[in-house]
Amino acid sequence: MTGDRPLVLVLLEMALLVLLGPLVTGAIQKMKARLQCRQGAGVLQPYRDLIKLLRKGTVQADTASGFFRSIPVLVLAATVAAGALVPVVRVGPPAFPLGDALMLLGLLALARFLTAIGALDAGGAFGGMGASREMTIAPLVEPVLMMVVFSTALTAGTTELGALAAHRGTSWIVAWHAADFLGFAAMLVLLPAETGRIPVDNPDTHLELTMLHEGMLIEHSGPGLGCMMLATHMRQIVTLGLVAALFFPALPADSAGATGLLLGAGAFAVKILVLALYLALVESSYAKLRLFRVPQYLGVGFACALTALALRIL
Amino acid sequence: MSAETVHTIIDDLGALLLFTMILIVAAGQIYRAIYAVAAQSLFIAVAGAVLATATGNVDLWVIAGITLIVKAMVLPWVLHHVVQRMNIRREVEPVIPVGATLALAVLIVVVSFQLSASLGSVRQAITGNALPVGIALTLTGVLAMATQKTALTQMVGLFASENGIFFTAMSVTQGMPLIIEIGVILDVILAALVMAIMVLRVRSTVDADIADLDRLRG
Amino acid sequence: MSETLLWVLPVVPAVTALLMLTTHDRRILSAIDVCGSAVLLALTLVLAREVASGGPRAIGLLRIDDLGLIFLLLVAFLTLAVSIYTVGWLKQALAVGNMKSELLRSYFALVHAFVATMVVTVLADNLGVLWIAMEGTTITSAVLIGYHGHQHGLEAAWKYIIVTTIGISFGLFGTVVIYAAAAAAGLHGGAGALSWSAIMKVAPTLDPGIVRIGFIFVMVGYGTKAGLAPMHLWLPDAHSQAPTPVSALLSGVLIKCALLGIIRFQTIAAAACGPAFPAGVLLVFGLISVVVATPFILAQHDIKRLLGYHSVEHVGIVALGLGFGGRIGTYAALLHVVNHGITKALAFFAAGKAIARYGSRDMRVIRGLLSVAPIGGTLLMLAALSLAGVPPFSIFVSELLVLRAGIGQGHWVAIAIFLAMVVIIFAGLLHHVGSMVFGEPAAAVSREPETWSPLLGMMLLAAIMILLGLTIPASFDGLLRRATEIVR
Amino acid sequence: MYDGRAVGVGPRWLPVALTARRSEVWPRPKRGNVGVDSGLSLIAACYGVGMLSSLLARWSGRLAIGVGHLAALAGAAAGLGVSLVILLGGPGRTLTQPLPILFPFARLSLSVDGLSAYFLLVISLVAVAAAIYGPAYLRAHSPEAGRARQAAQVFALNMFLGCMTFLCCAGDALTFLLCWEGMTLSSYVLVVSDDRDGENARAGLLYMVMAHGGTALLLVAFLALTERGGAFDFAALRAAADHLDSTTRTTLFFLALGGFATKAGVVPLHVWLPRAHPAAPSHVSALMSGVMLKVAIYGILRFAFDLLAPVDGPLPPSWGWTVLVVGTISAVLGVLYALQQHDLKRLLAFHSVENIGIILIGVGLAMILWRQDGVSGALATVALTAALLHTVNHAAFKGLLFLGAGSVLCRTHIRNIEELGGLARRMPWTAGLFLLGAVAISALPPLNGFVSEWLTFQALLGGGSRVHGPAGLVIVFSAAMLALTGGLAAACFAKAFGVTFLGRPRTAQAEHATEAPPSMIAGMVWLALLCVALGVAPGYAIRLLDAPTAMLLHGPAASAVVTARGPLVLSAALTPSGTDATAISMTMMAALLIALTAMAWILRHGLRRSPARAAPTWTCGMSPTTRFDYTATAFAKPLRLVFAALYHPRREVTRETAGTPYVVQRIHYAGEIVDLAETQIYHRVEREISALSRTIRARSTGRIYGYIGFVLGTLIVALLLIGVIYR
Repeated sequence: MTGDRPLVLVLLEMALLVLLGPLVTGAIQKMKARLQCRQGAGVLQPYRDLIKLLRKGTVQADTASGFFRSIPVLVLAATVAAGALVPVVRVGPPAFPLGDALMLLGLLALARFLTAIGALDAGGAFGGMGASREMTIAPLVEPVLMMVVFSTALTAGTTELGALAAHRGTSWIVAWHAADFLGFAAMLVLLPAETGRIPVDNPDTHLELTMLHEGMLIEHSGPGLGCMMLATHMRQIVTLGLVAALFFPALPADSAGATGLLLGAGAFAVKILVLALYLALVESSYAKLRLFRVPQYLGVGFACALTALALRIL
Repeated sequence: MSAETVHTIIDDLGALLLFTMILIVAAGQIYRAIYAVAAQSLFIAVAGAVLATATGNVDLWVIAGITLIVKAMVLPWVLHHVVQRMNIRREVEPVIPVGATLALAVLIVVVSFQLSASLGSVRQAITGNALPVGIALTLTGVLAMATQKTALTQMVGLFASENGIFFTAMSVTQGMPLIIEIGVILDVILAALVMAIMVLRVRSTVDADIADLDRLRG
Repeated sequence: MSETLLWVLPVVPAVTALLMLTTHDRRILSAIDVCGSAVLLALTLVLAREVASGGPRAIGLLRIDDLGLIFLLLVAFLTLAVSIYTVGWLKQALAVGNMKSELLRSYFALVHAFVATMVVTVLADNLGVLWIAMEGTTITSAVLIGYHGHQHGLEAAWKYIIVTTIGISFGLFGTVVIYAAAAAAGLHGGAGALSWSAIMKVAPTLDPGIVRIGFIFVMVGYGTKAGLAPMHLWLPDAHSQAPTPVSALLSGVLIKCALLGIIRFQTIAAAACGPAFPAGVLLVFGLISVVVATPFILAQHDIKRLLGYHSVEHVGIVALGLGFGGRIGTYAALLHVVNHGITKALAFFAAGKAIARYGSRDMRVIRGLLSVAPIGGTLLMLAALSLAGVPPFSIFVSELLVLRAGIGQGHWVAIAIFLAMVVIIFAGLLHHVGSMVFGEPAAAVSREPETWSPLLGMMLLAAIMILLGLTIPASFDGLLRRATEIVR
Repeated sequence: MYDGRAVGVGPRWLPVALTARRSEVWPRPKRGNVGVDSGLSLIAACYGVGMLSSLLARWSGRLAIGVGHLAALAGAAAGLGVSLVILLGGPGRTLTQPLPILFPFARLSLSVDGLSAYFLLVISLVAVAAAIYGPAYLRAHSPEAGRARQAAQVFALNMFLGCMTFLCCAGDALTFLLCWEGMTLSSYVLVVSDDRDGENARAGLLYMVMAHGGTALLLVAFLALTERGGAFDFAALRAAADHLDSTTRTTLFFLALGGFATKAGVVPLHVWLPRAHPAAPSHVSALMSGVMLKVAIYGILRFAFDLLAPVDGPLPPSWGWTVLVVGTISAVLGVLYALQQHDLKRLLAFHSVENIGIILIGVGLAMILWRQDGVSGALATVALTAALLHTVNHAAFKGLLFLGAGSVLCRTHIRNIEELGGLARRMPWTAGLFLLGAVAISALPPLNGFVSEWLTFQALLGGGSRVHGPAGLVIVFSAAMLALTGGLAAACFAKAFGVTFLGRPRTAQAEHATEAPPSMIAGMVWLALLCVALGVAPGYAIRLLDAPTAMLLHGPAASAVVTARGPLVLSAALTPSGTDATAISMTMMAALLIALTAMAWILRHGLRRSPARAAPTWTCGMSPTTRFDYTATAFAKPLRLVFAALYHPRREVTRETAGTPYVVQRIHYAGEIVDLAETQIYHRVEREISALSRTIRARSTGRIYGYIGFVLGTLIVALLLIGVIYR
């Protein structure tokens, strides 16, 4: 099959996501602040944090093993690589196949796994608890995510996101099948969990009661922490991009040329912002759930996803 | 004499044998059992003689003689001697009430007759009621062993059922080949001696009846 | 030549027995013992060659055909193995006072008399002689069982002699009845009238009704002697109380001789009233035996009783093979007779050494055998695995064939029961033996090195056990086939 | 003597045996593959030498171990050679070699076709590692072992390998069964020989008994075919299967499935597995988990697609669905139980249950889709490819993990990971390799576990999109369960690796552990390379799958379907049209990851290179001790609560307080979970049977008149019966 997206474009999209990642976080923070009637920091604040962290020196736990130093690097690499699998400015299969939705989820899982390893390395209670909880939530989230992917892939006949988006490209939200609504609902339930936000996690603190992701980062410092933060931003935007590719089919793929690229980029930005707004709303209107309530919360998503699948197949 | 008379005589003897067997089963005392088995052997010898005269088969005479000597005299004497040697309580203690034993004996007789009745025509080939009587004798002898506790009565029962076999052999087939009969009888004597030795041995070492030992189980 | 061999064969052990009475010296006795057994085996092999080349031979009341030859080989071979084993076993038994030196010669004499009677049983063509010899085995072995002279031994001996005598007197009755049928069918004339071969000639004309009754009597009678359930109750008592070599002979050979008797009558019955009837009877008894043996094996503590119940199970399997019938079934049954004889003898030997070492037959006492007696422990384990039907040991092959015969005949229920029991028994046996072989032994256990002669005897058997598990030599196969033909 | 072709019950093996001339004992190898023929004999010779070398223990146990493992290595190498020759020898390349006639009723023969060769390959790959790893491990782990034990281990190891090899090469039922039991027996010896404590004996007992039960089922299945086919060799069995009616066919399949599933450790027949596998020496555990279970998979494939398959038309639907569902259950339950294990080797053993489940999902799917009308045969090929690929993948990473666990074990003699910790600083090589294996088994890219699971997912999706109705939903649901399994596996290995190798050492043994000897490292490196290669360039491995897939499915070969776009790209078509196939390239992804890692490294270290300052771990200001480390129990606790319904967790907490309940001096916490199958099925059955036996035995009174009564009673009953029957 002919690839609509040359390798260069794919890499560029990846770079674009890396650049925009922190911005999305900043945007969400800003919206939250607004929704909570606060001034809030500027949307560029995450960039400042990153630069500051990358400049700082490193403090490392004396019990940490040799793996510890390489963990942030690997996590970042895995997450960024996942970014290469999301169609941004143009839909359609890549010229040279790289990976599909399963690969994307796999890479995110790899990043999460390595993060947990790093958290356990220093051997403190914070890291351990964070890792334990993260690895408890993750296995419950991933299958539901996959089911949502399946529910769309079954019609498109492929799990390659570009091709999938291209296949759904013509259908706009009015043309949604019932299964799409349910799948999207499931996705909305999952989004906070996958992006580590309230009501599942709280990105703003690593206090014992709420710590999941932040708890795992506690022993990282300086550039290492920077890498981890960047990876977090990246993971967030990748997840949002996944949702966009699955449910908000982009502009028709045939819009080639520079204009098409610009249109695609704009459309992508809009989609991401909408989803970011959703996250901000949820975060500022819900409270963090107890850990053992989370399975029930995710159960809702599971139910939706399963129903979506059923509707798709039956 | 004619075949019918032989048949009738054999049948009558069979009846007598069954009677003695019932005596053995119901014997309250070891001596009675021993005498009963001796009498039984005697009748069998008589039956042998009758058949011998009827068929003119010489072997049957010999067999009858051996039976008379060995089973009607020697073995009872051995048993008697054993009882003397170990001056034990003479009365037989039954495992189950004698009435039940007798009922079983009757049942056995019925079964054996019914069984050979099921044979039908072939019975004519066999002399009269000899087969069912033989079966009944053999089984009842074993019944006597199974329902009485002392070793001596078990030996008596054994000989009684052997008698049943002999009677069948004679009356049904004009006797097995002589050499076989002799071998069988020799075996029986040997077995009797070995058993007697064992009984006395146990009586002398641990003062108990060997048939009461039941330490080996499961 | 071979006709003379026929009557020489029983004479050999008899003469050996008489020779035993001439001396008291243990060494000389053992020497005579081994030599006598060796001679017996040698002559048997000669006879085997003759028969293999020239077909059955008969003289007077004795007759040898391929069927009898299988059992004869088993008798002779196991006798030799037992003799070799006895050398060292005896030394040890005398040391601990298990045997009394003044009674030694009578012991050896009795053993060989016992062997002689068994040989006659195998060679007997005349069913009467068969019965006489069978009773002879009962008497001699009864004395041997009670040989230790203590109360348990005598109890076992008494139970044994009484029950089996009853049994085979039933057998005699059955013989008489069938003889009567033969006579009715016009078979007359002296000693020949009870001859098996003669009866087989007229067998198809016999009256099925009478033959049925006769066969039932024989089945129950000789079945008692063969240890088929539910007439088996004497067996564990006797096999556990006898001196170990005698136990090996009882389990390995004697019950097989009784089986031979049953097989002889089975052929007559099959010819008279169709193969279905005797096969059905054998099948039922076989299944009952396998099922009945199981719980007693599982809940057993006395190792020799355990092995005794195993004999019940395996006799049951042989009966199953005969019951499934067909060429494969019969072939399998005969093969199983040999395999089980050898394996069981090995098992008793190994168990005997363990018992001697730990001074107890209780399997809860025997622990960690492997660390105090590596070779003995290994052999015990091998014997157990073989008994349980694990390849590459001989019993697996015969059980496989039994199973195949059953499937071929479509006895699915029987097969299901059989397999279930085999697996359960396997579990029980491995549990028992495993706990004996592994683990740490008690400190009190004697750690003296193992003596050569028992090991030699055992290794001889183990070698054949494994050999027969890996292959069936062509000559042996031919023997089995011809025997199979005789039975069918 | 007589004509074996006699009618009625006459066994049909007789003519075979009668015509068996001695000249056929050593037949001439067919021209053309002489080398390979001698290869088979070479394998046999090598393992034979290995078995014999146990005799050397008479003089020196060390020597025996060395020579024995060397022979095993040679045998494995020969096995690799043979299998590769067959697999690359073009389609339909098979090699048959009659064996000497051992039994008159069966002709034994070896026959290596694509399927056999592939499993031979898997066996040999792991065997190489085990043989390299073994000697040093045995010396380091049990230096006090007596010579007898060493001899037994060497003998059993070679017998084990030989039996597995020739089981896969068996050309007839009898060879198969003999090797099957030989495999069980030798592995049993290895299990009980490792330590003399009672636990190994008990584990061995359970293993042996269940294996025996399984074999019983296999016996029936094989013999039923043999009876109909008249001979033991597979050709005759196939011919017999052609004439079976559907019910018999299905019955036989389920009998065989029961037998093989017992060996494969499928839930609920798995209870022996987590006991027996850890009990063996670690390199044997690697073989048992990595290879022996696969032999059962081989058996299932051989039975389903080769021996019992109908001449044409699909397999009976009940087969495939059963296998699929059973596989899914095994996968999920296996990983769930593994999650709560704190014995490192037992944890790994439970993961074998999981992975067998994953393989069975692929197999079952292939069974379902095979020859279905309206489904392109390609999809069945994808499913089977996924299963076979996962077979070798699991062999690689599970072998690697067991070897790693073995290194830890032989240095610390501790299997409970709660007592380990901090080993990464002391055994860096082992830690790194173990981490690699952990990533692979968690099905994370870019390693091999991900590839086979990706293929499984594609096959499942394809099945879901073709099979409509509830059935399709089942398929997709099992896909979701597969995803769950992956996530849980990641959690489990984060725990296993983290608690074992990271943090602070919790015991003196862990404190003073040292790196494993180089030869053991070498063994692990071999498997690690395998994992990486299979993960980064799976296309080349898939070429090896052409022979088995084409042979079993009579359809398109694996590489024609999966690597249609060149070896670097995996592609699978979900829709029947196959237009827009999903395609991924592990190689590209690996390259991308490497490049990004390099860039991230520069970002991390390039900007400012100041040496890292070491400081104690942050524990809210308290001086950190090992008590602060998260234990495995704590780590797995949330999931234990989430899945409490399956675990029935039990806990007792005892506090020792000083007078007032507010001053707690010591808290003792003990928690355990139960294996449902074990408690609900096995313990019950065992209790019932033993209780029944004991009561029966207690009934028996040693009264002689009872004995006589039985004899008499039997006779009378028998007489009555025939009196009634033949009236």
